[in-house]
Amino acid sequence: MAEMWINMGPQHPMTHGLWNLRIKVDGETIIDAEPEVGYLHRGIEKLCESKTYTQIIPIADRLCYGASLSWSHLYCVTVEDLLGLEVPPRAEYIRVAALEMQRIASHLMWLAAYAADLGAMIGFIYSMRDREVFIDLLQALSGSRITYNFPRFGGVAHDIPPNFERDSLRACDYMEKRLKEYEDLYEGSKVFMLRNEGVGLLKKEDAMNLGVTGPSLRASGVRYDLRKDMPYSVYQELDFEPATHKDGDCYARFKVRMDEMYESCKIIRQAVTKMPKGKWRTLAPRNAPEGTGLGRVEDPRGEGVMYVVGDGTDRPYRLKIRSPIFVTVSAAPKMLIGYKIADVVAIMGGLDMCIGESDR
Amino acid sequence: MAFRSKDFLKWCDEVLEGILRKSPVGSGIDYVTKDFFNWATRNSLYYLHFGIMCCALEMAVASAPRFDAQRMGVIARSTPRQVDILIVNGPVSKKLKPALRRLYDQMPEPKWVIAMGECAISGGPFYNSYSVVPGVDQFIPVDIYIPGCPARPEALIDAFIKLQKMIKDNKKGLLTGK
Amino acid sequence: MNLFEFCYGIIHWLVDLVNHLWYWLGDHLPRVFGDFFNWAGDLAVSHGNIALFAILAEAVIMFVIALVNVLNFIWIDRKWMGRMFDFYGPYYVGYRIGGWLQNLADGIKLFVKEIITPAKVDKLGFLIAPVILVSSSVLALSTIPFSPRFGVFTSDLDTGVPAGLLIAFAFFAIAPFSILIAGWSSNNKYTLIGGMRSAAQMMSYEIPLLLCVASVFLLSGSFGFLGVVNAQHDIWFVIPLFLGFIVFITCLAAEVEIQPFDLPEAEAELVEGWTTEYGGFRFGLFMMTSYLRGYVGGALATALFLGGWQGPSIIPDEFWFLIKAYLVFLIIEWMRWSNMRIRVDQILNIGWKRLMPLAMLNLLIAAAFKTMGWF
Amino acid sequence: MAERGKSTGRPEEGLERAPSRIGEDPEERVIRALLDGFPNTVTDFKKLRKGVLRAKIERRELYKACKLLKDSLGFEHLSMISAVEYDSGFELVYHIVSYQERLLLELVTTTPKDDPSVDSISSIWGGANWQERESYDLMGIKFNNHPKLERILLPKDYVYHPLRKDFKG
Repeated sequence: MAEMWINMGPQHPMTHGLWNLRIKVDGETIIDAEPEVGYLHRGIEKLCESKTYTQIIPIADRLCYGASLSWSHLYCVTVEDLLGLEVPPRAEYIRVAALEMQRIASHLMWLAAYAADLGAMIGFIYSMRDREVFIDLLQALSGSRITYNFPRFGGVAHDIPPNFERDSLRACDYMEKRLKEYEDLYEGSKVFMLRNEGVGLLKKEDAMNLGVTGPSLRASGVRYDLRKDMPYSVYQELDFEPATHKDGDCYARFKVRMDEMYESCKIIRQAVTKMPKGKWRTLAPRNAPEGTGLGRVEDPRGEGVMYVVGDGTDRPYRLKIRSPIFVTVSAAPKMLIGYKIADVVAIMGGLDMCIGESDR
Repeated sequence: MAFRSKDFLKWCDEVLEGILRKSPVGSGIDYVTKDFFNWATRNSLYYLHFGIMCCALEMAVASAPRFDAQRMGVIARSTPRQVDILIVNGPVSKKLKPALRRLYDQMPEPKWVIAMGECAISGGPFYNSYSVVPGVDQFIPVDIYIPGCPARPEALIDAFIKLQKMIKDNKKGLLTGK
Repeated sequence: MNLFEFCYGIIHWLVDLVNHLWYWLGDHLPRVFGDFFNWAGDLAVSHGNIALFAILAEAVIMFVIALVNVLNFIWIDRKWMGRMFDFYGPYYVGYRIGGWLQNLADGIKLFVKEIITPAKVDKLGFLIAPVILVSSSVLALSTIPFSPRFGVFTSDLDTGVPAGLLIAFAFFAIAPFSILIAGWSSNNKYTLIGGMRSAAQMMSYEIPLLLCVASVFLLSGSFGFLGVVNAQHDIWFVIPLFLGFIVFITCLAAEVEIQPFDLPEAEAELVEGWTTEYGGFRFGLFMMTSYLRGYVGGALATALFLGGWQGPSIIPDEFWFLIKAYLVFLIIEWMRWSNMRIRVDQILNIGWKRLMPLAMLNLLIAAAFKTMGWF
Repeated sequence: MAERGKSTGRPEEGLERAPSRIGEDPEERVIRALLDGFPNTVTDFKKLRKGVLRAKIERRELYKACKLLKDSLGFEHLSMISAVEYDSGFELVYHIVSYQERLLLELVTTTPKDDPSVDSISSIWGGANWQERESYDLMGIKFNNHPKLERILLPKDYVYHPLRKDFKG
């Protein structure tokens, strides 16, 4: 076969969202690649300039459908930085518990898509089934399944529902049991290891230089987790260890995410048991002062940053969103070139694409 | 006289079409087969594996064990040539619009469109954005609207049932179209 | 009485009925016409003609049974999948019989869909590929007997199709060509890659498959179904040739393109593989044929290794054969739903570097058994 | 743009890793190195909170400063490039992170309205490539020496830069 360009997307089962990967192949080997995003561009940054600060929380939810709580939380952190607002400790603990639940749900979503990409329908089914456990918990907490609209400036919207602590602990126990089963299912499978080990290598220097963050960075051997290294909520009071792996291939990215789910279970357990009594919300002023605010959190997909410029009114002058996936995708050609077409699904699936946040 | 196989096929088409579509034979066949074909069509709805935004997640959940849309014969296929339903589950940006229209055109008749969620119905929270088409029905005919932001999986299954009812109500013969 | 005699009797009776009409006409018409009708009647009643029609009738019966089998197969497959995936499987369509009608509904729906021939395809190839695939698979199926008395036979002697297994494998091996034609003529990059993969994969798995079959031929000393199955009267070949059975099942999975080896229609990377541009009933034919080939594969494995229709005579032989074929199919499906997909270079590695030596070893074992005179 | 050729030239020779003095805070080391390297162009040094610094720099020295940050001060990661439009001109905010020292530096540079262009730093940090394209796409800021400065989020034939304040709907 001669060399040819193949468009994978925007409608393609590999993409999990709206983007286009143009690859140039020689037979089955990839010799050039070029991701193309923007099919889901909604102009959120412009939209936010015409909305009040409070109205933006639901929109921030819709940035990423896989981990929406993490984005509305990031927005609230950013505006709290602008307002100079203190958050009561109970609210912080509720947030941390909810965030880690969201992280597990998001990683399970990733696992489902990853398994389906590699051809194991059973992995898709199991992950989707267990994801419902955490979705139920978050639904009890906030009232909706995907877009929660839960954090507020200076706290959270509601207190926790009754029996939340018991249910969370149960869910963690269940999840840890299931995670062991997943490890048997995937790592016990020779085919899975054949498809993942040594595929999509990303060296440490390249990962840092190309701006890859989150689990993909930690899988390349850089131990950098904002929860640990620049703690933003009550993470410094909790005991956990960010998962790292030194290989930098698809298996390392898989392993890091699996380990992160264990760590998240640990964090949820500590957060719900240590949760102090008290207020869960403080009142925030309507108008923000002039100045800038910056929020950085560890999203399930990487480092999410928001930068807000206030001008003294009740609407932001400018809101800039840094999406981890947007930058990570630009590093994709580095990982893709030299591998086979079938490796595209393993490599791009291992990055955990979420186009909602990437296109904004 | 050159009468090639192509001409023969064309002639066959014309004569058979004439006989079947206009004479009582066609309506007779339709009368017998209408119910059967309609039953088959409404009980085997394949939808396109095509995710846009939040509702795509709920679409995936609807085919997972808890909600299990497969028991009704609803299956996802990846290519538009083999599907009956296009589920538009998110805002359609101006960059996407030609691609989506093309996907719709590639689907074989009979086909239906489900607008899932506020974004597909009217643009939702992004209705006044510079890059979002306010509602997918601006360029594609929509049969079922599911409100919700995002619509829950139960709502999607309800939409499938409503679509089945709709297909049953608009019973049409294969040949005469009546 | 076997199926041939049954069909022969029915055809004979029908021909007799018609002939009575002919002769009656010949008696009552003027002389020239009467001679003609008498001549026609004499011609029709000859043994060869009736046998020919009897074989055709047999083929039709086998085909209908195969279609019903395919419906059963898809239903069992989906229920089995549902059991593993926490699903019900098909449930509502015909819920009194466990959702059995779902596949019928799927088929009929595909039949009434619009048939699209995309503008830029190669018309001849695009149209002829499904025909080749379906007809070769059905021909492969038609050689397989369910029991010594139920199958396509050419005479009332219990020999079956001479060298039936060879013919079955010959027809079974035609499929890659039609897939390649379908992939190339669709004028789509995904289908092209799918077709290429399919050709490479099927060619390379054909050889270990046939080597395993050769070992069975060696032990049984026959090329026909009846000879092979009768040779397993004392011991099923799966016991001496266990290695060959494993290799055979693996190659079969690759031949019928199911999951660890379903690269040609790899859903995640090549949208739907070589069927991407096919819609409507043509796609339905492909779908049906893939299950049909699964059934043929199960039946071949049954006949070659699992003793065919032999079993305790509580239930008829034909059902023993079907049960075994279904079981083999379910095992392959189990592999399908719990495994991941292998990459294309790895699949060729496995085929040439692992399965090929194992198949040769298996052939050696069979030869050793034969020279020691145990079979 | 007289300074353009100068500022985007070869990597600065002779820049060594700024030696840390005993007992010196990494934050102070960064401040000292930047102020020493660019005494006239770096202004408004502020420490916002622990681990977060903010500095202003003139745009002609941006490339050199980034080179210094990457090569000698160990800022491995470019987190975000944000463009903000004010009445006086555009402001570009670079958030640069040091994994080693757990530092975040907000490097602010401004461009006038009539000539919104700065030097591209995508040859220093590969991650800047798409972010600069995004800033070009949405805000219309030109990045000199960028390998492929095209629209990325919006269609290729789009004519506006939607995040500018004079763009309405």
